[in-house]
Amino acid sequence: MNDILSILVNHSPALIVAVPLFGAFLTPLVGMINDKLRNVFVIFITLLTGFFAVILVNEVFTNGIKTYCFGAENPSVNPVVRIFFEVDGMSAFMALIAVILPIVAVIYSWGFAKEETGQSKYYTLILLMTAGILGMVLTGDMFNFFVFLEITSISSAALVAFWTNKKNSVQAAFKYIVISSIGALMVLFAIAIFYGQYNALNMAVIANSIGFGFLDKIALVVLIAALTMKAAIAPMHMWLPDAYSGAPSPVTVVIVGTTLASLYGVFRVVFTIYGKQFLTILRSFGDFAVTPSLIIGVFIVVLAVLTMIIGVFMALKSNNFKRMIGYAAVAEIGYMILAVGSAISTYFIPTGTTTVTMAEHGKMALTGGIFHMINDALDIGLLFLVAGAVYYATKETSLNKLGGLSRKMKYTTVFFLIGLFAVSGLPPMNGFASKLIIYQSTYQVNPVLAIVAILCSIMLLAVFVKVFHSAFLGPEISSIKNVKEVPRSMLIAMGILAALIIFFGLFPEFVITNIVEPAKNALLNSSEYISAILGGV
Amino acid sequence: MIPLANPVPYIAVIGLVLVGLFAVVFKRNLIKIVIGITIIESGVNLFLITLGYRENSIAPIYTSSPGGLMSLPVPQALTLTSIVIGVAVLALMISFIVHIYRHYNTLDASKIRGDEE
Amino acid sequence: MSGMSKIVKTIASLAFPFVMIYGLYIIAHGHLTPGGGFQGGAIVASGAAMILVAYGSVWTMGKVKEKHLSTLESTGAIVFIGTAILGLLFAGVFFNNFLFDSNLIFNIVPTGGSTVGILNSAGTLPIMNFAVGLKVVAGLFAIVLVMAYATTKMGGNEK
Amino acid sequence: MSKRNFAAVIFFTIVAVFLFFTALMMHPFGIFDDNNQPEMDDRIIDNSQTETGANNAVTGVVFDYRGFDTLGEATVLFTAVAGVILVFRRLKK
Repeated sequence: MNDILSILVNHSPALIVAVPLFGAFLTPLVGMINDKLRNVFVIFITLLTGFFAVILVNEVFTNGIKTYCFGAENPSVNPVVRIFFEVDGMSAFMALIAVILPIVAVIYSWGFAKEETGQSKYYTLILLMTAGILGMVLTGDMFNFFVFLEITSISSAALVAFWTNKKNSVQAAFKYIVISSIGALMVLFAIAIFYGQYNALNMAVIANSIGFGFLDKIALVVLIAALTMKAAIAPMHMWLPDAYSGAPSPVTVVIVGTTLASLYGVFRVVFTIYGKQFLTILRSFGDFAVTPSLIIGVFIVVLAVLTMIIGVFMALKSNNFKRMIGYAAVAEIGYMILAVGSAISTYFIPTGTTTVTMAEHGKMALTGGIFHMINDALDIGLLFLVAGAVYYATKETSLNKLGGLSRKMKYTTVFFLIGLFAVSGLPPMNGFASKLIIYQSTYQVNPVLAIVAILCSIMLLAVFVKVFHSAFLGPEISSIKNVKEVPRSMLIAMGILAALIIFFGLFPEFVITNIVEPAKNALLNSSEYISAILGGV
Repeated sequence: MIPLANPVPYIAVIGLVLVGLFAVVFKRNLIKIVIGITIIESGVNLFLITLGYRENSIAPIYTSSPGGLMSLPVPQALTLTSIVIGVAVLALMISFIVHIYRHYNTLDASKIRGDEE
Repeated sequence: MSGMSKIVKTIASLAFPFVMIYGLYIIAHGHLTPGGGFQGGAIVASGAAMILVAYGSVWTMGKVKEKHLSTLESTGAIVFIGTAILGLLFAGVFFNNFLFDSNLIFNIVPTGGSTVGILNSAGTLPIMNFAVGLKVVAGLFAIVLVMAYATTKMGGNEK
Repeated sequence: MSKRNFAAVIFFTIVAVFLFFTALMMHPFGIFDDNNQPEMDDRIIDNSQTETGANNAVTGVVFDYRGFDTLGEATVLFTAVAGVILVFRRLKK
């Protein structure tokens, strides 16, 4: 028994991607036999993926970075010719997010998509999307990252257009695939530059030999531009509310994962690949040294503030339930990169020019930012599932046509309240835990940032209180008189997310020490990432 | 010192990318935007293949090869992958365009807006 | 599209076997000469697309259902990933070339340098080539067929 | 409208200039000098016959050394086919 388990642990990086892929290839065949069997099969596949993710994450958090080479037991490492998966704390953290969301989405879809045609392809694409996200976050090879990026963007674009009879869905899907294919081509361009210079595709090898010449700067700019485009950071955030609101709700939940995976790509590029170059002093004015980390950090912070403000104001203006949550999702992404940007600009400063406390604040900001990633996935996911439930029951998403739902849909109302508290950062929910850390640490970096962040949170609260008031309270609207509570599977899916939200809110310390801290340490320690491949561990 | 030895292939690559980018940024017809993306993709593929060339080399295939230096195989493999990915993206984009035309009766990007309801 | 003239139909059906054989040759010799599963698959699929253009999508849809193509494609993909998983079972590493150096099929190791090339070599590579070829044929043809059929059936403006 | 066009022209020009300099800074076309040897590719060329059994080094790379990429690529095609069939499906049962 122990033998089998250790074999599974050893091969978990490969199996965690192979299982959803295999399931996706098999789903159309199973779907020809029986619909119910197919649904059970898909849920089984997602749960199996979750199982592998758990044993992999457990292994990584106890024994450090795990590498897996495809195709050979004793691969040559000098030079690296084969594809490696390299799972460090950050990848493991992202893998956890990437397996929770599809499980919820698939359970929810059982009830939600019952009436639709083309369900086999729908489930196939959800599984492919899962595999793509997992591949993106686990891989240690640049080109492999590009391939999985394309898998996620193609499958999510196809699913955004699931309701082809709706104008909004189709045009959102087109916008989304244009943005993501241009982004992917930019990533490929940067990969070609790396390949031409270092004759390597492995991230650790590139990170080891990277300099900071003109071509490296171009590659950095291209990579950051491409991945921020895919992560919906302002000014390229416009596709996100469209795509999020156009897609069926369970699909949106998984697309949140793809957005976070692109954000992970930004972190991987900035922290790991260019990590060695952070402290090169480009120019110094007396005591003050300009380093790449400072420039990148300030740049990201500016984008973050822009993203938050745009997201919140557009959410205030909007009058559609799902679009509103979409804009709130944009604002939430702003919080994450605000924290990470301030971490980059303060933590990596050459010794002598800074105090130790500043670096500590940077570290804390990074903790908050990473913790907020998983919280954002859960909060926004829950809100979208609630919006999907409302749509399922009433066939409406416009707030003008909704009202008095709280009497008919008790459970959904409770879940909405939980999501509302979480997304606007009120205690006892998880959003409070991570946002508090972000406020505290960014206040030390620059008080203005913290004030903007708090104001945005308050406005988010206002936005969702408005939704609560107009959709769930108030008089019943005659057109939606005979509304019923949604099917049980949808309630279970929302319940899973709500339970996780409350758990994370009640025991933030537990989550931070067990999941977030390893991820943060992995990001800050790029030399470990390099030596796991090159240095014989 | 900028190494100026024969950058013509790279300049051709940049030319292709810029032509594609021009179409994407300035054209309004959706089909033209898609054509632009395809041209950018060809540019990037050409970039990869260009990186794999070695002077006086033969194709990296041993079957009845005359012997001698071989050009680099990895960029060719990468290009192959990227071409197939390009086909896949193109197919999906075209099918979206078919649906967009059914809904809006136009392909002008400035007239295609989602409703804000 | 209700198909083209009789001349086009005749020529297309005459040319189709040759295109098919050429594509199969490209797939089968993928590990020896330029080409492989993708390229050969694309050739066969374009031959099938030629038939589609000549006879029209409605006729073709009557002969080949997209369900069958979907099954075929899934089969190709499963064979491909299955070969990779067999590598895990037999040799202990995902994607291992386990047939190479074994005493089964495709097991001849060429001596280094310029050789004539032996078809029975390269381990799992020919199997993967065929799997990918099957997948590409079914996939590309399914895309073309579905698009052609949908646009003829529903016309331009119908919602 | 013209303001937007103006911004686009500026953006396009900046990109063009930077890309042009990128082209000039790449290593010389087709020439690999001593400190710029393609180690990874040379290793593949030298060993692909004995390690994979394939005479065609490119196929060796595609299906053996970088076989996982090819799985991803096949998956991309599978995804696109599934997407196209999904988009053109009948909406009513």
